[in-house]
Amino acid sequence: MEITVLAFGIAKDIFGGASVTVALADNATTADLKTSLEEKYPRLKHLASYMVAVNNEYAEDGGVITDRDEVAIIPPVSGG
Amino acid sequence: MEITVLAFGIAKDIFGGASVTVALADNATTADLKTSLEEKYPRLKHLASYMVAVNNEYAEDGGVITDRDEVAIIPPVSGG
Amino acid sequence: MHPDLLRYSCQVALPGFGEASQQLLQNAKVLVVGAGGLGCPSAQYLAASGVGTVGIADFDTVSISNLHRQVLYNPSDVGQLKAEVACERLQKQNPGIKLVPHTAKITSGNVMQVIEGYDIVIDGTDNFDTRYLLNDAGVLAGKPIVYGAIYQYEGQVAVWNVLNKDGTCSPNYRDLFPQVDATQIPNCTEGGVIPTLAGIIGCMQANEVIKYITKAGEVLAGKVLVFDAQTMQSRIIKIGTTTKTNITALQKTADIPTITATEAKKGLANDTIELVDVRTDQERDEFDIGGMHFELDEVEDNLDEFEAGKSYVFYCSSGKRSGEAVKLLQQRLPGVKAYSLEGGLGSWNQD
Amino acid sequence: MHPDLLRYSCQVALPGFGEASQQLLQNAKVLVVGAGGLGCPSAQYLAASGVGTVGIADFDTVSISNLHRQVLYNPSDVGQLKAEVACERLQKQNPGIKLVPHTAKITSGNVMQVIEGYDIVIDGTDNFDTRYLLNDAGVLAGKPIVYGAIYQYEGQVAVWNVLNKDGTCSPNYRDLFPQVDATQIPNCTEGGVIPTLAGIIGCMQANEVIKYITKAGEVLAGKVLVFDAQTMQSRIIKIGTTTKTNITALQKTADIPTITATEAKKGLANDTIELVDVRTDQERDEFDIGGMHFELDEVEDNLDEFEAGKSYVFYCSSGKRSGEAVKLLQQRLPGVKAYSLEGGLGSWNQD
Repeated sequence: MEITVLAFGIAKDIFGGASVTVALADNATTADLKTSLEEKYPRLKHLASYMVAVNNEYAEDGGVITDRDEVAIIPPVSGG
Repeated sequence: MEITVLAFGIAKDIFGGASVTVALADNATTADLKTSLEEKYPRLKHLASYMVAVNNEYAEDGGVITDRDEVAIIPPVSGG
Repeated sequence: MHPDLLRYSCQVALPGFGEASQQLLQNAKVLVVGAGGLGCPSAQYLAASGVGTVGIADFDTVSISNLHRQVLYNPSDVGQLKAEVACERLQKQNPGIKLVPHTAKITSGNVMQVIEGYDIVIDGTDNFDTRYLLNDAGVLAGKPIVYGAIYQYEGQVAVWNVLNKDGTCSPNYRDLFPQVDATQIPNCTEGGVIPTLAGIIGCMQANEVIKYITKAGEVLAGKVLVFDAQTMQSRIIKIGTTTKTNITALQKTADIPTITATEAKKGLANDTIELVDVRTDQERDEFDIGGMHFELDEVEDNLDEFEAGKSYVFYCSSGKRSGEAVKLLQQRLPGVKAYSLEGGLGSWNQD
Repeated sequence: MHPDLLRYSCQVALPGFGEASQQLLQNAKVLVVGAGGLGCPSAQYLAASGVGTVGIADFDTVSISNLHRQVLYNPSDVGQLKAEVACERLQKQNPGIKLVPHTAKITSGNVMQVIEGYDIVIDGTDNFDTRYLLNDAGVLAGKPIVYGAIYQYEGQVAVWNVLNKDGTCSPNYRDLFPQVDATQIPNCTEGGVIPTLAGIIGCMQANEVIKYITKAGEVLAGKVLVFDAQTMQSRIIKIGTTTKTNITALQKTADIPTITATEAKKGLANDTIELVDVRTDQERDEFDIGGMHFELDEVEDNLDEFEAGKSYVFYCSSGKRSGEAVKLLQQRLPGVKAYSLEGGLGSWNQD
């Protein structure tokens, strides 16, 4: 299945846009999504941590993603 | 059908809460909703005008409302 | 780097901004109408970001009961003209821009002239009359109005009258609310307002101005943002791309007869006037100076209490609600002489 | 009405507020850490609303390049301690409250003592080290932290470590982001920030504090608000009701060796040090003082350029990014002597 992932903060720079599309196996989990994204965008892994939100809820690694879900990558932000 | 109407601003005072439920005929329009609300809450009519938003869109009088819609009453606000 | 540009380096570094955008801000002329809860924060950020000319229009003076949300003023400024104090403070904050105070009350007679020199206008007013007047003037003059309004924990933001690519204009205030009975809608004095809401909405207005001028991001044209500071939920309501109203002339500003506290005291001593309190029951309980009492939204139901030929002086805390009551009487009971106590109860003990 | 209460009458009139809530604000002690883009507006509204004790912690001085979003300061304040200038301004704005400047840098050695006297802490800092330190100290001391962070056009707000009814605590920063590589995330100097975003997020932080103290409205506990100033869209992300992290001790603050501009110039003359610029290519193009050049996030890939036994002075515009580079070298190349240019390039021409 194809998942559109919304990008926030520095993830916009890393993805080169406000969203990217990734191909995932059916029944893929949040962990699978992260692995796939980190392979394609190694800089994402370098952040050390970032939040995955599915339907405006913090997604644990084991949660299953479907193609009806809204998925967002929200990295930490340091400015003040 | 039963419609839950969300209240904003002075409509909260007029309805006595953040939402009210009104019974409407199937295929009722925004104008029907207004008539029904103004009968039950005459102070609403005294405002002279207020906005009805259906699914976060300004609702014209002729638009049909269904029970799957999110309906909000947004009166004018004067403060600054 | 040029020292002027160093001040703005952290916004010039933004994607889609750059030195050209800073120059657009420097060339821009922005008018803030109402130097109150919304005008204070919006003017602060316009000045900080380097808008070249910031006009501030307000005829009112600093009042102690507004300091909880009007963060530009100190208690030592009470009684001074807000527009002048605001310009003085902001000039110190950014000596590189021009600040222009407008201290005359905005009326149908002067509004076109006041907004003439500006590119865009922030509506930070606290009453419907001036909101409609500004809106209509903006439409007639072809200038966008950045609207903001607050009540208790809720705020609204929108940008009216933006020129669309096809030559039409985006909706304006009258598309949303064709007319309003001002006596039915409480203002901040009656209903209260959380100060941080004024800050959030005022900053959002300045944000829309900066986006409009620099073309960085989409402005709230054809949309109204409604924000709730209790739940922090906000929703953006689509209201269409084109205005459906046809505004061809300004409505004449009502001329509200006022009376000073000294004159009113003399009238009371001579028994030639009668007082009418239009504040809330709660305000009345705490303190009053006598006379009849109807809350503003109840005046209409009690018109038979007023006798033709007699003179009545309406009062509230600031003169705003009593002014609305006088307008109502002018329309409904032209035979009755109605005055508003100038400056409200705040002026009663000063005279 | 008592004059003190008159100042707050427009918020006391709010439903669910009243005089008892005003007394809660008067009794409250709130610490604002970071008197920058977020701390300026949040402290302004805390002071305006009558929070009885407002502490302001910042060791830094007013800098011209931050004035576009730090609205409490004037160019004439440049070089003065931000915490002191802020307290002085806010004391004039509200003489009825107590303002306490804290001008020592917050470290693992003093943070528990600094926050001890306060009920709730606003995190308005500009770096990850202090964010984690404050978060962990809040958890250890059982105090809520009102988090705010900004970058370009985006901001985040949340309230960490709120006591739940069942005795557990709401999530904290480490539940969201267990750790961060600070060299990979640009700050406001590099990536830029729109000043009005700082105003909006800072006012939201003060808003959460007022709601927490007065219990008027639900605070953002177990949630993070993400706001986009370009589209004005905001979303609230649920992160669960209870923290899953177990914080038992503070991480020791890194000790970053610094060197003054005078010392660095002497070292250059004697050929005992080498300069390393860690700014962006764009900043480098405009001006530089020589030496090697790697953008901060590229330092890690170029560690073989540094020789053991040699001394390197890293520089950027303010000293923040060069400090991160020094920390990286300390970890990865302990044999290399690394220093950060104190105050960044801003100090280079002053000495």
